Amino acid sequence: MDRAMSEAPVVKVSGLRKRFGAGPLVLDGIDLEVARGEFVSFIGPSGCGKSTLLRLIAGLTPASEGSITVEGLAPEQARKRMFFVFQDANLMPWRRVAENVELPLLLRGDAPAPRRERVARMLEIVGLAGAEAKFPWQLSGGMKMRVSIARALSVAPEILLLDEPIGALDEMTRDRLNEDLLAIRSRDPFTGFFVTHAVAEAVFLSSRIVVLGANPGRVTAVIEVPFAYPRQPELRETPPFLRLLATTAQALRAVRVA
Amino acid sequence: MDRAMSEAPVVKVSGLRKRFGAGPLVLDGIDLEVARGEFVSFIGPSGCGKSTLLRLIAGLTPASEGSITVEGLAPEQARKRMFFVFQDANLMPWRRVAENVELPLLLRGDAPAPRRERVARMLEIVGLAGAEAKFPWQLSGGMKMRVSIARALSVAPEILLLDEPIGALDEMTRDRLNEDLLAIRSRDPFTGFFVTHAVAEAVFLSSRIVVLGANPGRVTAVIEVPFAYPRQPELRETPPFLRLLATTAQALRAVRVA
Amino acid sequence: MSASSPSRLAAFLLPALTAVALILLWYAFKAVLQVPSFVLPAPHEIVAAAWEERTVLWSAALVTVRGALLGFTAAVTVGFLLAMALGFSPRIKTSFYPLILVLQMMPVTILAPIFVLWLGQGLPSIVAITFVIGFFPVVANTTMGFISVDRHLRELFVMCNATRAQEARYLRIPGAMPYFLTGMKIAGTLAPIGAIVGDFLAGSAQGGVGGIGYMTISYFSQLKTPALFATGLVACVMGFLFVGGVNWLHWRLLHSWHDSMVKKE
Amino acid sequence: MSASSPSRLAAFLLPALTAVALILLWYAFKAVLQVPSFVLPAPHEIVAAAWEERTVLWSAALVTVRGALLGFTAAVTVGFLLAMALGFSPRIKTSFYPLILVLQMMPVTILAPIFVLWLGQGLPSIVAITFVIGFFPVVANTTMGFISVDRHLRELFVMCNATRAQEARYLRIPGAMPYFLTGMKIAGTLAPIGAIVGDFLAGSAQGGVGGIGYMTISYFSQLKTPALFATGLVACVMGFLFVGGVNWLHWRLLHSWHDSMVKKE
Amino acid sequence: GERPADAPAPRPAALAKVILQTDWYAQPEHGGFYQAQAKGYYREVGLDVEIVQGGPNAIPVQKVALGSAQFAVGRTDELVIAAGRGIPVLALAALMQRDPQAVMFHRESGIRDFKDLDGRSVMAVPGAAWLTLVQRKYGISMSVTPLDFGLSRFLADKRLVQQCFITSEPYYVAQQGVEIGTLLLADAGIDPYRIWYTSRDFAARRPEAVRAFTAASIRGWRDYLEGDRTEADRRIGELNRKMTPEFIAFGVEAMRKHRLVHGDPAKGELLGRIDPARMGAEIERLAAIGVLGRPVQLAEVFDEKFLPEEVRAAATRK
Ligand SMILES: Nc1ncnc2c1ncn2[C@@H]1O[C@H](COP(=O)(O)OP(=O)(O)OP(=O)(O)O)[C@@H](O)[C@H]1O
Ligand SMILES: Nc1ncnc2c1ncn2[C@@H]1O[C@H](COP(=O)(O)OP(=O)(O)OP(=O)(O)O)[C@@H](O)[C@H]1O
Ligand SMILES: [Mg+2]
Ligand SMILES: [Mg+2]
Repeated sequence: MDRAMSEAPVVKVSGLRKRFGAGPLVLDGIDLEVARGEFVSFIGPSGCGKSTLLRLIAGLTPASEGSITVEGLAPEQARKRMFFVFQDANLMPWRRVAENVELPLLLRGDAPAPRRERVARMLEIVGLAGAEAKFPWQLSGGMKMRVSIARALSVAPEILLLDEPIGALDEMTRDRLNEDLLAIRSRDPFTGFFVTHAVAEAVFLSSRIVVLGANPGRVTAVIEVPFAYPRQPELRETPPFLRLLATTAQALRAVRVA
Repeated sequence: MDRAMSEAPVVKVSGLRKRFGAGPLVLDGIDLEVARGEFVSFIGPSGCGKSTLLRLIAGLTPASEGSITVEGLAPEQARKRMFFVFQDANLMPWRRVAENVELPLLLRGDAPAPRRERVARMLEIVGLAGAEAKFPWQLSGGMKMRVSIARALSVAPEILLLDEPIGALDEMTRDRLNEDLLAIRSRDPFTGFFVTHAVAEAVFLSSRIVVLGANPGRVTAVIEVPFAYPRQPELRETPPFLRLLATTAQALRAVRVA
Repeated sequence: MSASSPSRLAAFLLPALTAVALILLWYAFKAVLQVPSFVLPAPHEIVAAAWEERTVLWSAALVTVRGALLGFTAAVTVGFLLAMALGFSPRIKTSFYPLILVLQMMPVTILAPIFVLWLGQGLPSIVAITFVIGFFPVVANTTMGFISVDRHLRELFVMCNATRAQEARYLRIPGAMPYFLTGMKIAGTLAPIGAIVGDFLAGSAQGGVGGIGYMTISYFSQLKTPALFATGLVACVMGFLFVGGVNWLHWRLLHSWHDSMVKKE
Repeated sequence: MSASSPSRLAAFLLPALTAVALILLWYAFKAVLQVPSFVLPAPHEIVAAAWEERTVLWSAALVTVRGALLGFTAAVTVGFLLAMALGFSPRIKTSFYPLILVLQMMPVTILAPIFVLWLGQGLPSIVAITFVIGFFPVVANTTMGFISVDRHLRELFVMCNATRAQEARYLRIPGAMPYFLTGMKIAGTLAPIGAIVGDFLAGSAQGGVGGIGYMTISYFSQLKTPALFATGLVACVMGFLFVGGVNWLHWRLLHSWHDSMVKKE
Repeated sequence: GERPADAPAPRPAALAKVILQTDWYAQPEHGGFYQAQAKGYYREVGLDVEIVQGGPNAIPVQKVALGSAQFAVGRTDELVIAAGRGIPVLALAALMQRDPQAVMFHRESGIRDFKDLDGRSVMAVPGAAWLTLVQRKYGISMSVTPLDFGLSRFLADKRLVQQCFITSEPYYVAQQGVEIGTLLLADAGIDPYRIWYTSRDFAARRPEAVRAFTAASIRGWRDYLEGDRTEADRRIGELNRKMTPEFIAFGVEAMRKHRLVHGDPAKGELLGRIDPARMGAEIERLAAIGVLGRPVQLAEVFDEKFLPEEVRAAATRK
């Protein structure tokens, strides 16, 4: 994040409010500037508007008030640079695992050979080598989510929006995936937006944690995570990490009480 | 679990093997006896067969080999005593939140007045009072899961099968739900089967933790959790708890390495 | 995302504009190809004929609407029940689907005499013919809806120890609605045609008032082509009423939850 | 859970048994109600007549099958493309759906002379009539399939910057398949009927051999009731070929993923 | 010597209810029956006759055979073919000595005779016996287009030949100012009678009713062509809207002009009469073209005894 400060922010959200139809305010007055290469986590109670915020940044739903720019453009225009890991795996039921992962590459016109190669690599990363030919209904919940993650990683987007990708994963898979994510970032430094309920993941992965309060969703705390990338798994055991974890958990608890 | 040991086991699984169609073995040689009032957690890597095991116990899919009895009956015959919280929330898209929760009560023939009352109470417990009239597509991921939990709790089953109900929930909601679950259990002591990736939850809630290995799924460790019910949130900070947590995490890590 | 559904105003304006464009094309077509009015009358001639024959057409329409409505109701009801039976048990489906197909594929011209002999000339036969023409789309669609039910939801019902009747009522029927309504829409467009064909094949025209089918033959044999097209106009109006009714039902039943209806945000 | 789908053997045996039961019922019915053969012939009489008239019926069937096949292909193709246009843009749907309904609801008897005038007597007109009779079920179903596309998957395609054509090819078309195939099945049962009606309205017979529609009237006017029913038999056989083809396609396209097909476990 | 319709008629205690099924919607070609009904001739002989209109799918033969109608209107060739299919029907009397069936064609088509139909497209009822008979007799071949009951294709296609009733279609075509020619099928020697008939069963059970119906119908026909048609025409007009007074007048005039009903007295033709020899010849003709399922004897399809005395007497006088 240090080197990025000089540049214009990649994502700039200001005065954002969102309501669905004539419903109540879901998000109220969100301001946010995210620099290139940052990894921002959103945590907050269920239903506070985290997914909605991600969908707003991706231009999947229009803002009711305020503005969002992505690389200076309206979100709809900047979609080429973004990809989304949806909260539900969102696989196409009629495509096999490999075909599902291949889809975004196919749609953007990659040639078959590199496409196949990339799909294989991504499935390797998420631990699904061997499941290429299965249909989504033959997968376990966690496997589906991993397919979805492989699909997102395969396009190597500049901006990656991840909506609770790891809730359904066991600790081991999660840790490996986290490490892979960090490894990919150190080569291909994408800007990340990450929704999670696992505070430890948030601290371990993020450069900044945004805590959202509910009803309506508002930013109640922003926690800078000062650890340098690349981060090693051992970081999790260090006192500064644990302290920050406690602070974050505290901030999250404070939300609910308010 | 102490008082229950004298009785015949509520659920008895022996020599269980499962494959789908002509596919590879998913579960191989599972033996398990669960006494009335126990709360058994299953942990293991993604895709190891946890959901399949739950579905076998519920009689939703037939065993390939071996036997399962529930209260001495075949699972299909014992369904009146069981309820399932599915890994995906599994809500009916055309029924509003309250109507979704109401469904099992309606199907078993409860009268409207107590039905409505019970639905309201359950929605209160999962923190969804006020969302009664929403349709599933208007809910966040965590809210959907909470509706599904409310639906299961509403029937007060003797045996409750929970397939990763809390992965999509924030810590606060999760803690409150866990406490409510324990409170309900102390009044209505159901036998619980619980799939989770959160080791801390497993230790906090269970009387026993079954660790499953993958390819094919096999029991690799069984960890007894000796803490007496009712458990208080403070338990989580005590050294014995943390030690058991470490042991469990260890057992889980061992699986993957094997 | 993408084009939102048109506003209420546009919902009237757009088809009206298309209709105007089409009518202009119609005149152009007639003029350029010199199509005589006894083959294809001009729109104004049709409207004039409709006005001139209004009393006759009105009473004929009443006769036909009755047949169409009864036949449609029968087709939808029987089709739905049949589909329910077929969708419920694969065994029933395997046993009876072929027979239903036979009934559907047997040309009505062959069945008509049997109906006439059993049910006599007139309304009952017309209703039977309308039924035969309209019921299969309902059966095919609804059956597909019933067997396409989400298997996770089925498991939920299994866990609830739902009876078959409960599964039908609370799961399969609501789940099959999008399919059923589509079948009903097709049946709705077929019902007036069915009643007209029925009128043609089994009408009695007793008391001098036949249905639209009778008027069609009558005008056709008199070379009153504009009036003939006016009967077509009446048929279309009737069809629109049916389809409009089904659309309203579609909206009522699906707007709050189904992807075909819910405004995407 | 619940009844699994019947085995291959049962898939032949069950309908055969039902058919046998039905045929016995047929004889019983004839015997008890004393229905004479010139109204409802016995099955064996129909078969005998079919055999006796086999050369005529065969050449008539060839004529009709050609019309039915072409009309069916046209109905499915045009219906599909039309539905794609309608499903894609709500504006197009609002503008043109009513017109499509008009085409569907205008009785063919009125349209037939226009077709004959344009296309001449014979195959082209028969195909046009078959098309008109069969295309709406395809349009209605496929449109419903297109607009019922899962909105989460649509969002995925939006994120992929998919072009409209890509969205059509990779999302909407495969997603609409269950609906499309149902529409196609309905069109398949209607195609032989359409060709028969077309034959009736626009066919011609050189040397006394027309299509099945022609033979139907011919046998009817000659009171050859068993032969008349034999034409119905031929129509049914044709219909079964069409529906069988569509069922095969259904299996090919959906068996690996759709809830209507996937064996539940 | 007809009694006026309003004159008090002796009323039998109970009228026997019978149904007459016609072969098409009400038209002057059924005028005599409506006349008999309107003038009370049926009531006078103890019958309460309900006339049921036909249409494209009226299946009168089947209805009579099954007893859902007692009498029906048709042609002798249809009746013989029905008998050949084992349907027990019995011709009673002829309402037309000459069949009004004809073919019409555009003047400019150059058709003068049946021979000229060779290679033409003819719109007719598929399977109609006359098609085969004409082709046999003149050694020609025609392609057949199913009759659609309309006229627009005929008008649009100058080469099309269409089967018609000489009493009906030419009227509308003439209205369009189109010059046409017609050929009566009777002139090709295809001369079925237009008749009314009943089932052999009914004839056996209720011979007196059959005789009464026949006599009253003949009386109605005579009166329709010679007497005051107003009431019958009013009924026809009510039942079938296209029957304007002008159109009916055209039809009646055509029946008179072509002597359809009374025939040619010089040939011994007479209203009501069916000449057994002529009908026998027709049976042979039909047998020759192979449309009879089994051999048919004249006696099973026609019984002279139901004709009124005076008709039979007149016939023998010749
Ligand atoms: N219906 C099915 N048909 C075929 N294979 C299946 C089916 N359901 C599950 N499987 C396979 O069985 C294995 C176990 O699946 P299961 O859903 O039980 O895993 P799990 O332990 O619940 O995983 P997760 O933690 O990811 O939910 C997986 O490899 C999966 O691919
Ligand atoms: N399409 C929609 N229409 C109406 N309301 C919606 C819609 N989507 C979300 N909401 C509402 O907006 C609020 C925020 O939803 P959102 O999905 O953003 O929550 P979240 O923070 O992602 O929660 P979770 O952690 O449970 O996924 C919720 O109250 C939800 O009911
Ligand atoms: Mg969310
Ligand atoms: Mg699982």
